[in-house]
Amino acid sequence: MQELINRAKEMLDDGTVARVLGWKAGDLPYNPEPAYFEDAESLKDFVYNGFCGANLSKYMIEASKLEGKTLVFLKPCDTYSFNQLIKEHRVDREKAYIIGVGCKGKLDIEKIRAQGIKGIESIEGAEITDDADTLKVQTIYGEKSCAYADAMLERCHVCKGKEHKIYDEQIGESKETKDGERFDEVARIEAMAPAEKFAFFQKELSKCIRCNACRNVCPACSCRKCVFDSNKFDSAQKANVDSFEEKMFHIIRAFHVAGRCTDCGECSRVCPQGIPLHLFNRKFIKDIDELYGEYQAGDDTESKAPLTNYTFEDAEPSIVGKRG
Amino acid sequence: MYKIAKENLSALFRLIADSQELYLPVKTAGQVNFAAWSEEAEVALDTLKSVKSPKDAFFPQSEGLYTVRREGKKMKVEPEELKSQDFVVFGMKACDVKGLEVLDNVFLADPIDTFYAARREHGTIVALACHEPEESCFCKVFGVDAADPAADVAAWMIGEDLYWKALTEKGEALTKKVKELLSDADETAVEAEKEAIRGIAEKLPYMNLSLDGWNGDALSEKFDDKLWEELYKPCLACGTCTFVCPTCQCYDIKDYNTGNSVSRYRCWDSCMYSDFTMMAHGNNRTSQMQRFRQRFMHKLVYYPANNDGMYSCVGCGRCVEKCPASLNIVKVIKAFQKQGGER
Amino acid sequence: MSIENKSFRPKIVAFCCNWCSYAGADLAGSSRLSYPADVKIIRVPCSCRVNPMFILRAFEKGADGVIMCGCHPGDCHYSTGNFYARRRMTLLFSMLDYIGVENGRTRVEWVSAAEGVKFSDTMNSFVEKIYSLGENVRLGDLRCRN
Amino acid sequence: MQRIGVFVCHCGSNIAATVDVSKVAEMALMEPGVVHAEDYQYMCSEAGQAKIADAIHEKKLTGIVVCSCSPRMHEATFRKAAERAGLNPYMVEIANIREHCSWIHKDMEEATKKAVILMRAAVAKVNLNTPLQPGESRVTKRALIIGGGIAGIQTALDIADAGYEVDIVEKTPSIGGRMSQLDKTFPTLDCSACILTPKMVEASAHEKIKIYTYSEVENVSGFVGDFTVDIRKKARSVDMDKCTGCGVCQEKCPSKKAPSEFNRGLNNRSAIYTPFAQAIPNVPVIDREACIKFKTGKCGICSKVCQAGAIDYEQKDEIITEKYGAIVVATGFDTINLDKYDEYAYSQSKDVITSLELERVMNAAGPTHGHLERLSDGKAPKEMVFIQCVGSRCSDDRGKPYCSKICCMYTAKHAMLIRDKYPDVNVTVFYIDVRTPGKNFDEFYRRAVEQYGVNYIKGQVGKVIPQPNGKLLVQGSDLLDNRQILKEADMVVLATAIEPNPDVRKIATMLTASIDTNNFLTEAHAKLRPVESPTAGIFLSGVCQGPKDIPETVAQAGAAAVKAIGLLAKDKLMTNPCTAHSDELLCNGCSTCENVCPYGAITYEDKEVNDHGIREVRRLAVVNSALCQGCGACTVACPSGAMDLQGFSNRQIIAEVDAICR
Repeated sequence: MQELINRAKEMLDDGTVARVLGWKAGDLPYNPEPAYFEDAESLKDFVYNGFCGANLSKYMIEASKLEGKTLVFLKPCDTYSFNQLIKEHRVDREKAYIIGVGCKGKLDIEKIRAQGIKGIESIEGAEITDDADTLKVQTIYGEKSCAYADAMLERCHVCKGKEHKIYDEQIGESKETKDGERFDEVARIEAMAPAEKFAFFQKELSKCIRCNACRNVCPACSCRKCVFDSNKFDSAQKANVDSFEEKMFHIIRAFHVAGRCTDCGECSRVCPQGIPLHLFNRKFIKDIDELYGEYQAGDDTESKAPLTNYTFEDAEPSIVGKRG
Repeated sequence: MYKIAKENLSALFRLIADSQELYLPVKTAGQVNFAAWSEEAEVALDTLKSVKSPKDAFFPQSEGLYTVRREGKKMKVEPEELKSQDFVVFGMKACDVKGLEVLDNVFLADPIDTFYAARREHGTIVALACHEPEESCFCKVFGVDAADPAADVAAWMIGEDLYWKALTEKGEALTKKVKELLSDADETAVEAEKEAIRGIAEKLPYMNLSLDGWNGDALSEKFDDKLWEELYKPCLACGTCTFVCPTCQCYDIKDYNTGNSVSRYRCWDSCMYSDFTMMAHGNNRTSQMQRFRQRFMHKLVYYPANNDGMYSCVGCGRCVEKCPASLNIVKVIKAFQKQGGER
Repeated sequence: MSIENKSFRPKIVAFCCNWCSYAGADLAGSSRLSYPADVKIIRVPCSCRVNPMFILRAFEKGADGVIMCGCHPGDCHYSTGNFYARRRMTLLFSMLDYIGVENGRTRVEWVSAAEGVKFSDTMNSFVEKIYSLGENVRLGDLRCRN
Repeated sequence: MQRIGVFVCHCGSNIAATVDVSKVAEMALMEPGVVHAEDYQYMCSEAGQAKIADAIHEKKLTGIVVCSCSPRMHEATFRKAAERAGLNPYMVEIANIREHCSWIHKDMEEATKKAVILMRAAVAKVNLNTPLQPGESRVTKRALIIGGGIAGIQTALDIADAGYEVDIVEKTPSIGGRMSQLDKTFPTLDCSACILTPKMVEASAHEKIKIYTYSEVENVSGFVGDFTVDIRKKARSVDMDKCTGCGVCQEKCPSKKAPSEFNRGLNNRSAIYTPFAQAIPNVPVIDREACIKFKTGKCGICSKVCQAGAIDYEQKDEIITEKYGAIVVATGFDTINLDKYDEYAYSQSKDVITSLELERVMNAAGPTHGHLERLSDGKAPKEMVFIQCVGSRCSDDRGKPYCSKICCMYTAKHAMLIRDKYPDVNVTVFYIDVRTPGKNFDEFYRRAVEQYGVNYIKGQVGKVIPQPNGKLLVQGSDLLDNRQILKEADMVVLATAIEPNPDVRKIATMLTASIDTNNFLTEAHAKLRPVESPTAGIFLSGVCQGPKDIPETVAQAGAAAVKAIGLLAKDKLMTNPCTAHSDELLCNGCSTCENVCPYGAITYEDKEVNDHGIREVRRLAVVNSALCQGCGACTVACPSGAMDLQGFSNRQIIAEVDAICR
């Protein structure tokens, strides 16, 4: 972490960048927040640890409008989002100096809480430099421990890889955290009977409170004004009014980001109700891979997106009923 | 003071639900929220904080107001009926109950919100003391005692029993209805539990937060502070904080066209949203900084200014736990404090 | 078919592109090839104009089935419109299937201006399918039922 | 709020027999916005139209719904009627209660119910209609032809004869194209140069035609009627105005080792050269790659011998920017590369040649001065084998999936000419099928077989093996006799597949004209608009659109010319107002819409917007309504809903959906 701070100081000092976009230590052991640092002094609050899950790519939309370059720290998975934003002309590559930071898997405080750990005072083992497999948690109810892997965000268990897809320089090593296949859960649902599928999603989506956190955090949902906020479709954009609107919202949201979603997992990370929203996006990704050839959004800044592309021989929609 | 063995709680719930609706913390797909009790419901009384506050038992996230139906070229207006059946909300926490006090000041003041008033009138609250408060809690800052909730009935979960104490007439009435399941108890265990809870609260990092400088008179000083420009930056402009909050009371009124009729309904709004208080001329607050500032100024300055110094935050800590960008009211208060210290 | 289903009359929305399928429907009409009155056609310039939101909206408002018809792939009046529509609908239908909506409620059929017979056959078989599936309860908005 | 009039047509008994029309009119009055409803025997009749006009005046109608036959039938009629009565024609919507209702339903109650719903949907839509105005754009009365082969020349002549200015841009130093390389033409066997040269001369002499040879299109912007094109005139190193075309420079040029493009590399040319004797313009160019002066700085002989002083070593490329109303692509073809067909020994033996090379061999101006001889040793061949479909109709990725169309006929021509001139030479043709549709084509082929004794064998050649004795062993099969054939030949001629000129991809991108997987330009409609590109103002002439022979090319060239003339004859273009429009405040500038637009109608501009007080420069999609055809692909691709289609807006379609589902 010190290396990141030193490098950031250097670049602020020599004027290469006007500001640094990173994470600022929180007031609890697990709540650092995305933050801008404009001078060396402020960097004393800079932090980079296991709880810095927030994908900073989307903040670069606003940072691109500011004077001068912004130094931004991106984890390997964040770089896909950044590439996608370049492709959609939403960020300015020239305005960014990207330091690809290593990642050993990001932590989910909810998963720690789910193990009955509460009254947290401090957490050891979340530092990026730590090689510990276990988190040591001091609580007012005594010391608890928790396996690092058990506290990781879902997305880290199906990590896309350690490679930064775009960067100006790299600092820090990444760790292999993948221990699952990202389409397994989708396949499991696909295999259910219709009534069972319906019950599953009904149960999950009935929790939705339309807070729009999933949408607002999503780097692909970069619309200046969301269709659900515009009066053209007169949707109940903030009311969980009935059994269908939520579904419509989440289906359309997934559809709008289909072929653009990099599967960064932010939607599921931020959902206050713990809805596994990535299951919608991954369904589209899985379909696209199977029907139109493997495609990873954000792999590059040039390739044609699946939904703005076609071949004469594309599958007919009737394939949906036939695939079984 | 009464008590009931935990193993008999389902019998208690069944008995209450026999005569009226019963809302209590229920776990659905891994998350605990207040919901109507049913035999199948997975009741989760041990959960400290439901994701959403239980305020929507009294002020639902969306509720119909009236329906306009077309009959030929004529219109017929059908107002939504006010709540007329009694119901019980079981398991609210001290902070949530205090939250209703905040809402009361708004909705029960003139002009009275009849929908809210009817629910308040017909609702009986059984509040549960917080057995193990957590690091995100700061109710004490707002004068809330997690150990001793002020509701119609106060309850404590101690060991294998739930202790029950009616505090109001409504509470007495409910007690009467379920008397057959309750047995007499003395207060010793409860007093010990209260002490334990207060002891824990002392150790929690946020409990002794200072609100110095935050009051109804701090308007221009706080409003014009440059600090907001920095604080709002990570804000995603989602409505999570608002929608989990027990005291946020803003709502929007919208129409839904069913084809044969138009239903007018209201739904919670969030000052974090860009269309909040949108008017014909546009919007008062055009930047996220202004919207972000609004939320905290409302809770800590505007509301106290209009309500004899009472804040419209109860320190439940839901926003602390749920904000996707890890922002919250505590960080805001601390940031101003820190700045004040450095000045 | 249950007794209830006998009184069930489905609402079916058909999106037809102006150049092929709408003309195909016209030909079915001028050839007096009947299909159930439950089908109501909305004219769009091209199948690529059909936004998935329109389809979900139809279901929300009480439709029991939605069918989209366009020119045969390769014959699009705008040369490529139906290729995009095909991908969009495939993904949308797959998603609906994934969340447990019976996939028979949605269909895409390519019908040329010369295929009046195909148009009427398609509508007959689609309506039959919707009758067998019964009322759409999984997607509708309850408020629209009164 | 609109004031809508609903007019229900009986269509005699066509509608009224199954639909209770008065009930439909009665129900219409219940709909929001409807202030007038009536039914009438024939709405499309003059009396019916008068009723509409009267109601517009009397009831101050702002919108009209006609419940009648298909809009494909009478939408235009009713729109005109409304317009005459002073209403914007796009305020009219049709509810199709005949083809989609009365004609297909028998039960009156059911049909009436449906007619009411269709009427409601149309009313719901009209409630959201807005008056639309067709746009206007000016037309530059000049056409650009890209490619100076027979297709380009013919199109240019036809357009110029109609009185419009035409510029031809040709990449090589002379116009003439592939046809100038041909010796004789089927099925009449007249000399190619004899029929082409007069056309070349006519084009160069035409006062309306300007020819840019040794030039390429560099950039295209604008749209139908108003294209702006940058043309790169490559440095010729010879002053076109001074050169007299005497040819001395070419004779004296000491560098004579550059392969002659015109003769397909079968012989060499000088560094300063005109491609062929009849070249137009008859002004040489210096091939700077081959020129000693350019390579070493020494020499300069051409400059010394040029009495006109036309040699200019300092000449630079020049960019000419010109405006055009129409662009015709006539970029032609080339033969495919044979690297993947090594079994025919093309690269191993000089005596295995392509048919186009044989054209040069047979031509008096060619490398052998028209004598049929082996290129390896100059000996006269006795056995010649022709192999058909080399790279055509190919199922793998070595060749092309399509039929090159011209090979059967030119091979018959070659066989016939050889047998005629050299009766002692045996000619064998291996073929898959002989395809001779065309006027006098099959007669021609049969003459080759029956009159000239050409030996046609149905079967493919597996291998051509060069022998130590200089001969070529051809291994083939005879499918009709079901036997293997081993034949020694002196020369083998490959009917090599043709493909669009490789440069066409670049040009298509500049023009935003779509192109298929084989690099042929796509026509706007395969059957009904075969000489137009889907991109308005772009026309297709010759093989760039698909394989064709000379008469077809000339016919298509004429057709393309007529289409271009039809455009140039207009002073202004009226554009369809049902086009896409982007809401500036909602647009993200993400380029998704651009990627699905088949017409290249969407571009991006950095524009300053005032978004509720926030002023900033944003990248925004801009739809060129002159190019947009109104398909709506962009509207669905747009995630924010910024892109909408006039006449078929999101809200209008949703209103129809709602009306049907309620």
